Amino acid sequence: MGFETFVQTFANALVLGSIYAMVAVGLALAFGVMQMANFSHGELFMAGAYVVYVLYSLVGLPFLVAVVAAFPIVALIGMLFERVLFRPTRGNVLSGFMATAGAGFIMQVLVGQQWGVGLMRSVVVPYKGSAEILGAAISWQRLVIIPATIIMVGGLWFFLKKVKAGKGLRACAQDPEAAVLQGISLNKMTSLAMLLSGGFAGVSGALMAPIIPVTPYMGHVYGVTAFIVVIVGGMASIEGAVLAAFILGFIHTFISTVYDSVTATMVGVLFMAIVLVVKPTGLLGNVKV
Amino acid sequence: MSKSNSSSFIWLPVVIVIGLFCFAPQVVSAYRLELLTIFLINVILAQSYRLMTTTGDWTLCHYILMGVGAYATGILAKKFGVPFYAAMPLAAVITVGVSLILALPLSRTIGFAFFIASFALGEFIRHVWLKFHTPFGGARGVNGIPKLEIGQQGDWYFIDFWDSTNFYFFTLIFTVLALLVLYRIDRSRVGNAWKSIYADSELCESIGINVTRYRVLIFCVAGFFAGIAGSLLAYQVGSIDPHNFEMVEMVYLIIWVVVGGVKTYWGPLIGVFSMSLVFELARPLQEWRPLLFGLILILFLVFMPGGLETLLPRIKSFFLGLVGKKEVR
Amino acid sequence: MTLLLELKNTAVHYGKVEATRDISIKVLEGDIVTLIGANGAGKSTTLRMISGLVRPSSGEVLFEGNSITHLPPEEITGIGIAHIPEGRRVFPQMTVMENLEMGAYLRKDPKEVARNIELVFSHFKRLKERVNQAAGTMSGGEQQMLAMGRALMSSPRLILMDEPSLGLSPIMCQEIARIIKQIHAHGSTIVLVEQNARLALALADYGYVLETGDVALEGKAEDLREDDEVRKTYLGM
Amino acid sequence: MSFFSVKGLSKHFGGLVANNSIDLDVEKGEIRGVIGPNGAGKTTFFNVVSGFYTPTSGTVEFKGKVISGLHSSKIAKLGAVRTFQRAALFPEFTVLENVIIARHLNADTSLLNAIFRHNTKAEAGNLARSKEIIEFLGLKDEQDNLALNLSHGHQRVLGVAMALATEPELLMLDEPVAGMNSSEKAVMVGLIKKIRDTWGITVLLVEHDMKTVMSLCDKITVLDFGEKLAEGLPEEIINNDKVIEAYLGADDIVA
Repeated sequence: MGFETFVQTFANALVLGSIYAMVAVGLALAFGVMQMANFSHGELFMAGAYVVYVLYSLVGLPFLVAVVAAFPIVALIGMLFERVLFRPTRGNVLSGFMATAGAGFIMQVLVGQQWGVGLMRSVVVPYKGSAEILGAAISWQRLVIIPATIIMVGGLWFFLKKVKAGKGLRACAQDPEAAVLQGISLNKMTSLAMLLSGGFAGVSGALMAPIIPVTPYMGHVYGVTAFIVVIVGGMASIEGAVLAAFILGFIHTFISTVYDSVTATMVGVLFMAIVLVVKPTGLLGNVKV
Repeated sequence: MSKSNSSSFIWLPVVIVIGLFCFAPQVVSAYRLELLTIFLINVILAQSYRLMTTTGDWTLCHYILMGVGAYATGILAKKFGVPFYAAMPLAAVITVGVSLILALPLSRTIGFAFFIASFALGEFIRHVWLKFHTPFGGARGVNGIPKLEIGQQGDWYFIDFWDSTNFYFFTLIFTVLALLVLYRIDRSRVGNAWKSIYADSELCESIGINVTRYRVLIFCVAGFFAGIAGSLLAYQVGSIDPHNFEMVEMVYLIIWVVVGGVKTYWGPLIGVFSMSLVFELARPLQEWRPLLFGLILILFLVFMPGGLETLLPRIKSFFLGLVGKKEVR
Repeated sequence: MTLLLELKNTAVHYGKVEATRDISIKVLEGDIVTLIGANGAGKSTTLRMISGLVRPSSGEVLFEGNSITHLPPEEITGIGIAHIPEGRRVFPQMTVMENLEMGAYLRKDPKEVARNIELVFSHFKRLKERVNQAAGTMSGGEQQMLAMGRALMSSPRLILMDEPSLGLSPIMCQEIARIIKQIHAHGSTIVLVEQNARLALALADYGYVLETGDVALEGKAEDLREDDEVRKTYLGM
Repeated sequence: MSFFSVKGLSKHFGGLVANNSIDLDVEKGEIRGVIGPNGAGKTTFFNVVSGFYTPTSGTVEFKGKVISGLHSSKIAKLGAVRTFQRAALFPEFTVLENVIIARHLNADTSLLNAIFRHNTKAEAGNLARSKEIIEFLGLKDEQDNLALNLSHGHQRVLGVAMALATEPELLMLDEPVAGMNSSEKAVMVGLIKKIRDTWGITVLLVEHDMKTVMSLCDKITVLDFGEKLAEGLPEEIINNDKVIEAYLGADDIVA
């Protein structure tokens, strides 16, 4: 691998790690607060991409507006998941998980029927051209993901550490019953967690829409990867998810570059299996689930 | 478990159902008969999955294990010319081997992590099929798997399984046998040990049941039957590729057992039967069909979490009423 | 004195298992009332029912004469009942300050909250020294103090304390007992659940002895202290 | 060499020392009680000796064999079995089925047997023995009831029945009378004595209830703050100043 290729790959790994982080923190957050495991997290990602497709490609709004709009729109879907699927099955992680699998089916069909199933809805790249860093060319469209992630994940960190509602979320994650005894409403917090979870998935899908083919099934790979990320990081740990996201981002990018993407996925899974054997609670997790 | 009365009550409908299945080729079209064969294979798959869930370990790679059996059969039969009576047991043994390898890391996890890890490891296997063209054929899979035959043309005992009726009966025999064995296991001491692990694994340890060993064992036993199902599938469809064993298929398997229920032996049978029926009836819906199934899954999880089998006691007392018997317990 | 809390023939079931059968309790404003009894007598269940964590299968809970039987726990906290759960249950990965802030979750006025924090620090000097320490890294006694301080942050009318002495050294028990008295002197009404009957009866004005889900005995704390049956069974003499 | 012997046993959780170099020897046929105030480390001690936790240091020996660090299923196989403080049972099986399941160690558990059931003679023996144990413990009337429908007292007795079904030489009881009313307590005390007297099974119990321990145990070990405070006959323990202080030390708390 030449130096340029290395820099290129390194930057791509940072970009992929950022996207993984953005997708996975939402999953970890929802799981941490009330053990809500969203099988169709990937479909929320897909929904975000379609928000961009509709608002930017079809309606013609600016790309940035479409990306920002993806947050509330997909967050709303997340809240709907919480209300309709997770709340009735509370106390049974697997039931909620399987119910969201059903919801994924529904979303895929609805999107497919509305905008077509087989077509690859490519979104025209809004930020054309590329930046030259250490001799390697990296497209702006990808590069922009890194600051976006810093803003989003940083914002989440600030919210959880400094804002009252965010602290309430952490309290629920650490001890839901004690949180309730302080007057924190569990229903509101689970709703909030799924709102954030959906919003983050939506924005990441929106940012990826110009880069990858937009189809009703595009979320699957990202949903699966997000799950591997949170297992490696430690199911409910947000810091763990960010760490694991970058580890897997680097594994996937470098192995894809040197070998191929199938091998990269296999090595990623193998890495997860090794982590489970060595530390079943994940890298930064302390709860056994 | 109450004895004599209810068990004789159970066996009568079972005999009737088997009788109906034997009679089926007389009345249905060849196309329908092939669907029925697939249905029988699905019955084995669903029932072995139900066994898996008795310890509470809902895997997400059961469909992949079926694929392992199918691939093993396909490769043995096509590339090595192994006859079915060797290829089928070998395929089952290979599936057990793979199950064992998967069970080792998986038995270190419980609950949700188990669920997801099983899925990821299943995907790993699927990627192995995709990646290695020898012997798995990559994305195109294994095609032209020879149909099985008994004897050769001209032998008096020659049976040609290109004939769909013959293969149907071949599958039927395996299905009945598999169901019988799974029923025996379910009612056995080992079966009860598995259910006990689900109820209270600490208590099991304290009375001398090695929980880890038994969790690995159940994975292997369930894998065995998934392997048999895969083997039958390979012979039935004649060609397999990684897309036959995608996540979607696993979700359908889950829908069967959720709709039917897993607490009793009969739940998955009810589930796979009713959902196969709905699947066929919903054919006109075309691409909207997954939406219907997603809805069914959600409705059952939210409104009837025990599945259709929770209606069983009511149906049972209705039939007992018909024959004039009082419920024992 | 006015009647602050009343339980009328309450029973709680966990599934089919009966946790409490028929419990009637009265708590007067300004009193310390204790519930004592062995493991599994239904003491914790009774507290959990008052704060809404479990629902009674029959009977009624009245707070200042109004039924709170069917209110959700967060609203019960809102009307002035604070529950310090068994095993303290502080938020382990949050700092002492954050834990206290959580105690004031429902309060809107930051000035009031700041004043309240000062009040808590005046009761618990040790907490002030550790404002930025993660609660999970503190000793059992300190966590108990934090749990008490957190409960005080909502300026409750009634404080429910579940086994505050659990797992604490005798010296720490004395410290906790002293603080309970101090909080009481500040005007709080307290329901105290204890296995340490001696400690509980020394602190309380009135006591209820629970046995397998029923009130076996009740009376003024000093009378219970002298009662032979109580002495034999719960004081180990 | 003692029948059951704990040597220098310590258990730490992170920085917390739950047990600190505890020594304990139990002779065959003895009923030994381990007591201590709340938080004295009894439960930790119990979980370590029964194989649910691995000790940080020290050993547990049973019949001359080191059992610490073994799986508790393995310890059960060697003849030392524990019960639980909670009502641990298989709720959706009947009482009889619960006890039969607990005869796992005395049964043919091969898969072939599961499928073909050729070994019915042994299972008949297990059934007979299970019924015997149930009758011995006075649960005969409940035999065909689902375990979840039993009263708390009966559920705890069922726990003991399941432990006995493994044919142990050492029975370890975790707070056997917790949550019981006085008549249930009396029944349990009688049963434990009867188990020892009839079958010669050694009993090690951890208990909170003083009255029960005093009337039941041959010898008592007192733990306090994770360490062994005292050991002796019940009458010695009840008059031991250190013990009184540990239990009642908070006497003039509210001075």
